[in-house]
Amino acid sequence: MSKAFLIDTTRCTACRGCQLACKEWYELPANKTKQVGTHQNPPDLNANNYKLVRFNEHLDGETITWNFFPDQCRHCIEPPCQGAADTVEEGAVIKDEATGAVIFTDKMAQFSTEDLDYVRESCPYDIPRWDAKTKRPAKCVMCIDRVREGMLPACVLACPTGTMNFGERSEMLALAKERLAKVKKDHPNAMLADQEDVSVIYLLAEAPERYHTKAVAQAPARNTRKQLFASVRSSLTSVSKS
Amino acid sequence: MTNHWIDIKNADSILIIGSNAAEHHPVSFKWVLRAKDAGATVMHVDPKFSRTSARSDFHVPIRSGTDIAFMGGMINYVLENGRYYKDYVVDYTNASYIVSEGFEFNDGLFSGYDPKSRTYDQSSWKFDLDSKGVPKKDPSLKHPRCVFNLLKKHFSRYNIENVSSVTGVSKDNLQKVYSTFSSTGTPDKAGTIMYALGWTQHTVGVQNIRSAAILQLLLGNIGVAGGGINALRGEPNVQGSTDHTLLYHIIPGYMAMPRADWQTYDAYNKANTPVSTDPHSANWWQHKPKYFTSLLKGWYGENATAKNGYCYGLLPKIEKGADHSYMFLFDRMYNNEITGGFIIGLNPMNSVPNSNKVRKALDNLDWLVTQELHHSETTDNWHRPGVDPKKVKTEVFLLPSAHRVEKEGTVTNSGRWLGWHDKAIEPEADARSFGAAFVPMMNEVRALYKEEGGKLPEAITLLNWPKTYNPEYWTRLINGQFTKDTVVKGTKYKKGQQVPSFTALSDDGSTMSLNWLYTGSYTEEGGNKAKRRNPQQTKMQANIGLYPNWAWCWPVNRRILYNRASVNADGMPLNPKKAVIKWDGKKWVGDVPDGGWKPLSSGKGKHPFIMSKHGHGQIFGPGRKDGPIPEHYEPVETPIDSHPFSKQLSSPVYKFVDSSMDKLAKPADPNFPIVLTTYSLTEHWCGGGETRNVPNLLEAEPQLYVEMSPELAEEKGIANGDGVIVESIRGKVEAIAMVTVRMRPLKVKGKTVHLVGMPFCFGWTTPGTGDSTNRLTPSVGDPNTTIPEYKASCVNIRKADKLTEIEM
Amino acid sequence: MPNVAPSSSAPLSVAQTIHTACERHPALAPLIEHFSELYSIRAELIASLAEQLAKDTNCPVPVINEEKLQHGVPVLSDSNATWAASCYPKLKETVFVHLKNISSLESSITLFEQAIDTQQLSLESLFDALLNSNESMLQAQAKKANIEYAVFIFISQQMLSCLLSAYVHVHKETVQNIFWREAYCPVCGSFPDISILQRPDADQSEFLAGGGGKKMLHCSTCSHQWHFRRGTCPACNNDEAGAIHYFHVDGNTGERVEYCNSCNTYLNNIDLRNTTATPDLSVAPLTLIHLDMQAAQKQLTPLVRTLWNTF
Amino acid sequence: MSYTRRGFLKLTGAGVACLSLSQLGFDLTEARAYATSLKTKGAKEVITICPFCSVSCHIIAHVRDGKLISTEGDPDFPINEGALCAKGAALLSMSRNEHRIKKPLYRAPYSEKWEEKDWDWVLSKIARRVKDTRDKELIEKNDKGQTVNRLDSMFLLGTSHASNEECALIHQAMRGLGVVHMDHQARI
Repeated sequence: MSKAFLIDTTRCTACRGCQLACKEWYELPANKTKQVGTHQNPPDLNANNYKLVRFNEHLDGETITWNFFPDQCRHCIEPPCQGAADTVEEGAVIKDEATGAVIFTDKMAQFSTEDLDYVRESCPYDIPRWDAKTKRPAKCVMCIDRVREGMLPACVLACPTGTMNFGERSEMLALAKERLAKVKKDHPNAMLADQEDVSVIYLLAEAPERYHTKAVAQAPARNTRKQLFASVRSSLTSVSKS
Repeated sequence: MTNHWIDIKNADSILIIGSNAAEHHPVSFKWVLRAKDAGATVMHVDPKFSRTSARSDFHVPIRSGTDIAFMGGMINYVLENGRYYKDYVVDYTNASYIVSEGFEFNDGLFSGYDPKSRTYDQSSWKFDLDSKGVPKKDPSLKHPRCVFNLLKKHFSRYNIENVSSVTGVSKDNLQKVYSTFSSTGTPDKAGTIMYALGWTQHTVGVQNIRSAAILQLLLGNIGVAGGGINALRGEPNVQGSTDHTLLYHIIPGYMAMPRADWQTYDAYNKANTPVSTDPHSANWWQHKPKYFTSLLKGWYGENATAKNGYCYGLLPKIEKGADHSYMFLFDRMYNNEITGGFIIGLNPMNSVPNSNKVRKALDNLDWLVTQELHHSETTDNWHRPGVDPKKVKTEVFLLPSAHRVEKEGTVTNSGRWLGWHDKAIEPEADARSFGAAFVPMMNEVRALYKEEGGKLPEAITLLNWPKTYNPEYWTRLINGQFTKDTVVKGTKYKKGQQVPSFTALSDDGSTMSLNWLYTGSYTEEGGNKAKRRNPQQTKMQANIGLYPNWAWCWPVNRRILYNRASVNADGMPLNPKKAVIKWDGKKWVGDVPDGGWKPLSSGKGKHPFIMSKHGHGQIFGPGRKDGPIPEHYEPVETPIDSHPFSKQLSSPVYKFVDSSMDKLAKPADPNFPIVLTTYSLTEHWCGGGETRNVPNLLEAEPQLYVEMSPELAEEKGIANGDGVIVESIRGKVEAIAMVTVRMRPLKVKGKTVHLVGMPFCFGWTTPGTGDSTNRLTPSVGDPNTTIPEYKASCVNIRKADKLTEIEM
Repeated sequence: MPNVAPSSSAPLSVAQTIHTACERHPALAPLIEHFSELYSIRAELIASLAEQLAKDTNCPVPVINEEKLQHGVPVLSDSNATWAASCYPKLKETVFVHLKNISSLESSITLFEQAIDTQQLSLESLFDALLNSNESMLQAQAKKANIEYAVFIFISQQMLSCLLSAYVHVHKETVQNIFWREAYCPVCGSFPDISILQRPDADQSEFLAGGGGKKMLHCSTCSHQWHFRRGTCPACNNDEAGAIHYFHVDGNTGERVEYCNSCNTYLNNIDLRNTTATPDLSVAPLTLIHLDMQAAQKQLTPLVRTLWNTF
Repeated sequence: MSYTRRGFLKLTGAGVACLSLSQLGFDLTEARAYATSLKTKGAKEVITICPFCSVSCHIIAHVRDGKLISTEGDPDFPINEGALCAKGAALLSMSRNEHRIKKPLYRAPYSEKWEEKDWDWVLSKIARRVKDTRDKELIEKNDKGQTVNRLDSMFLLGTSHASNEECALIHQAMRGLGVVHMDHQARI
């Protein structure tokens, strides 16, 4: 049975413990960042940050809201990136059966930058980033090395607030439901983002776009996620064949 | 803190003002949220919306530097609407004292002001005394000159209208905070006030805190669980370093620094020991000679005898009114009056106001000893940007310092809990603890004096001083030891044994102690109590989370100060649901009471405020340099040129230094219309010296920024992420614009006032990150403490053509 | 916040616990798989005894005497198990039948059964002797029944353990908040056979969750869990700086041997913060036998002797 | 030792005869070979206190071969109950980062560089500066003729990073020398 994350953003204080723990576990070097007018640093996901706490603020009348969103690969149930990569080479992206982790394999090393752009564009959450050093795209791997040993992902272990949770998918869905019910008392519009389609489920107190433009998959209206993925896949396929 | 960290959970109402607890004392916030979970209302009053605001019930933006107006408005609200706790006010505070005829307050000035010296003659700020010398009281609170009525009159000017127009806080927000917090003026409710450097770093810092004291006394919130005035304090052991006093004006245990006009030991004691004739006043400081004598015995050991006044004569004496704080030190250094000295674990070239001046001042030293973990703007000042090292004469020693985990000893947290930390690892390379540097250094000096003689050598050679540094040796000495065989309440103690309690300290030379407040922390019976790790407590103690068996706290393991104010005259808790102490008919149970006397109704009791001479909470507090009652004054640099409370714009007695580099912007200066406030940020520690050297923390917060509202940005044509120049009359600083709705423009006296905020943790030794924000701030300080006004000054801001300090 | 398990992970069953361990340490499988059935049945027995005791009006609620506890005297000290009479048949039957699966025990069990059947030995007096450490009585009984003392104790302990585990399960709420500073069980007085480090309490609000890590000792006899402070040796109370040393298999910090640098006594520990699943703690010690072997090589002494750490 | 105390069951002590698996006829060879093949790593736990804000959270430091390898909040400390903030959690990288100053450094007047020195050298040199300054500049009497024994021209700016013990001894040393310009972060 596969694993899942529940990321309860209502508890996140943007301490960035998860962001740093991920870097420490994978020994990813610190980026030389610059201040660009936000506390969100580094400003975007990159090869040295599989995980990034995004900051978003809003003013509604006199009320200020400050939302925090620990962004990472969603480990989709049916990963579009796999479909996109398959058009270049079968098995470049695999889905680990035991955990549900979506993994980029060594076969990706042969991809051209163009190929990689296809893969990145296929991701409805815009996650993969090019790593110039390994010449492969980089992203969260669900700490599969740890999880196989029965250990929690590093980001979950480090979280001091109960935002990051990890376990069997059924347990996480149950926990998500329980938490959602609680949060709804104060935030009637609270929701679980794309819970059917992903292994990384976000609990959001309000509209997803108030957290991050890609907090939920960028779906055309009325399409199911599956249809969306299928369309992305076919369009990519046609592009790559042309 | 009058209370302690865990006690915050007992509050029904929490006012966080002048602090960003969630970001800077994150673990304190868990106790705030525990109170919130139990139904408490959490309010955050602060110029900036932060993560503290995000987790509070509501955030109230305020103009920096107007806290007394805000608090004065609340005091007025409480008095006008009868929200105070009357029995408490009458029984436990000095509200009923009659103030002498000579005391006056006119248009912003108290009686006794001398404009020439900019000081007050405080002799008229006093009470009428009866024939025995006890203050006259009117428990009916009707006497027109009783403290209560003077207070009422004083704060009647602080109506919602005036307060709103000065602070920029909307009337709705004022009503909301006032009515919520004042609902704790009943016996069954408690409210706490949490503040930090956002309150102290003003020219009216002490009076900010006085305003909280007055409010809390009116509401009966002092001495009770979930109440108090809680200074979160900034630094790791700042409570301990204050208790043990790396400060000029006091000596350990909060006793006055010897002064030139107190030439002898007897003269010191006479001038510093208060006398009360009220049999119900404990007047605890009457014991001061015992503590002072024990301290002198600690310093000079067997060489200190009754005959030589316990070596009092050897000590340095300061002049009455002299200020030797760092603001004046750097001014004297700038004027070439200082030869050399030590700067350890501090980065004043980044953290002291008017950095351009202090950096220049440091060049005037002949020698400088520093001890640090990393290079800092201070250790490396001699080759700072724009300076030719070949022209800097200072001889600099930089000693490698051991980190906290590399040494053992005790530290004291803000709740006065003493904690022992073990040495986890050996110091890195050749690093040493401060103790392991200073003990041998002094031994070298002592050896030189013994060998060569010199000026007043005995002040040094007679010191009681060990050969090597052993932390626990000092922990024992801080507690104190008997210097001869002694019997205390039937128990025999040998010479050299630990003193059991400060009540056993003596002024006859038979005891020594480096700090009377800590006596009882390391005893023959209990060992080193800082090491205690026992969570055991009685049901009553557990109910409010006192943890009396975990570590130890000063004084005498009392967890909540002034706790005798939490019970009635019979010793019964005013709020039985959250009882702190209780008289069970034979003894006190719960916390350690403020003195073990029976309850007041027995006739043998004492008034609860045992540290003040007359035993009552000081609503009228004559000891301050700037008045017995707080009054709103504008920051020294202010965007307005008048306010509705009086004609006295700024504090008439604030401290300042004067030089060609110490310019101040005039009130409402059109060149500097924007209020600047400075603050810490989560990922970096204070001046940033430590954390800038941790790559992952630097990645998360890489460069100096200035937070501003979108409205101001638009006005100035600045886009988010632009490089900007922030400029005060003293200097310029480069920063990156962070345009955020978390900063709001405020309506002050009908016009828009903008606020900007900047951290101060970046410096040139970490290249490309920016340099000291304090090049902008002025050297003006509180008249009581000389703490500088970091939190409010005036600047202007413009888009930069190019940046040189910050890598774009 | 004692005994709070995050809602996200229900404890594994005995079989799951052993299965997981075998997957991770295939070399241990032949040995520990033997015990899967035995411990599963034991768990069932405890559950059924508990169900029975919960209904039994003769089963007394534990008496919480603060003064007694403050002096370090456990709840069941100086008591007997007369209340358990109704459990004896099921207890006997199940324990005996299944211990017989270990062929080397078969003859001793038969003797034990006989001793009871012939009323040479009463379970009541046996439990009384066990609960009050009456060694001379136990030795006499073993001799009388002609069973090797160590075997006699082993069989007796198995029965007492099932009985008390059921008892503690029934009265969990009464005993879970006892204030206790000792390393032996506040309920029955036995030493622990394993300790765990708790996960953070995820149900607290965000700033309260903390990092978890509270150490709970698991009783080798009655399975009760109680809090014990970190940094102190449970055997000799040594709490000097660095008193607790530990080692773990490279790459798995979640399972470790904690030992005292002064008395060399050790206790195995599972850090639940590292795992997604909570093992069954009665059988968990057996899945750490490789650590016990390492400890024995390092000349360390276990806090309590069990089948798994006696070599 | 709690062994002498009344109350615990002697039968669960370490000294009690206990059956072993081999006695019961189990073959431990394979398990033993496996156990021996495993590489283990050791460490010790030391309780210390976070060096940042004044909450003074307790921390359990994990130390291997004299090096800090990880830290966690002390779950037993009633105030932080195991929680740590981001700075506290970064203690590890802070204490072992490459920017630490490793040896006493000396910068001579007008020099452009630091020089490495040993402790004895710097301490005796500092002692000399202290004594010379004091002998030259100690003010024994003020203009009113009062004895003041004051060394106005020397100062100490201290630190709340120091322990109580260090503060006490530094204060004593400075007053002995006659220093009155003494201050630290409490005034910041």
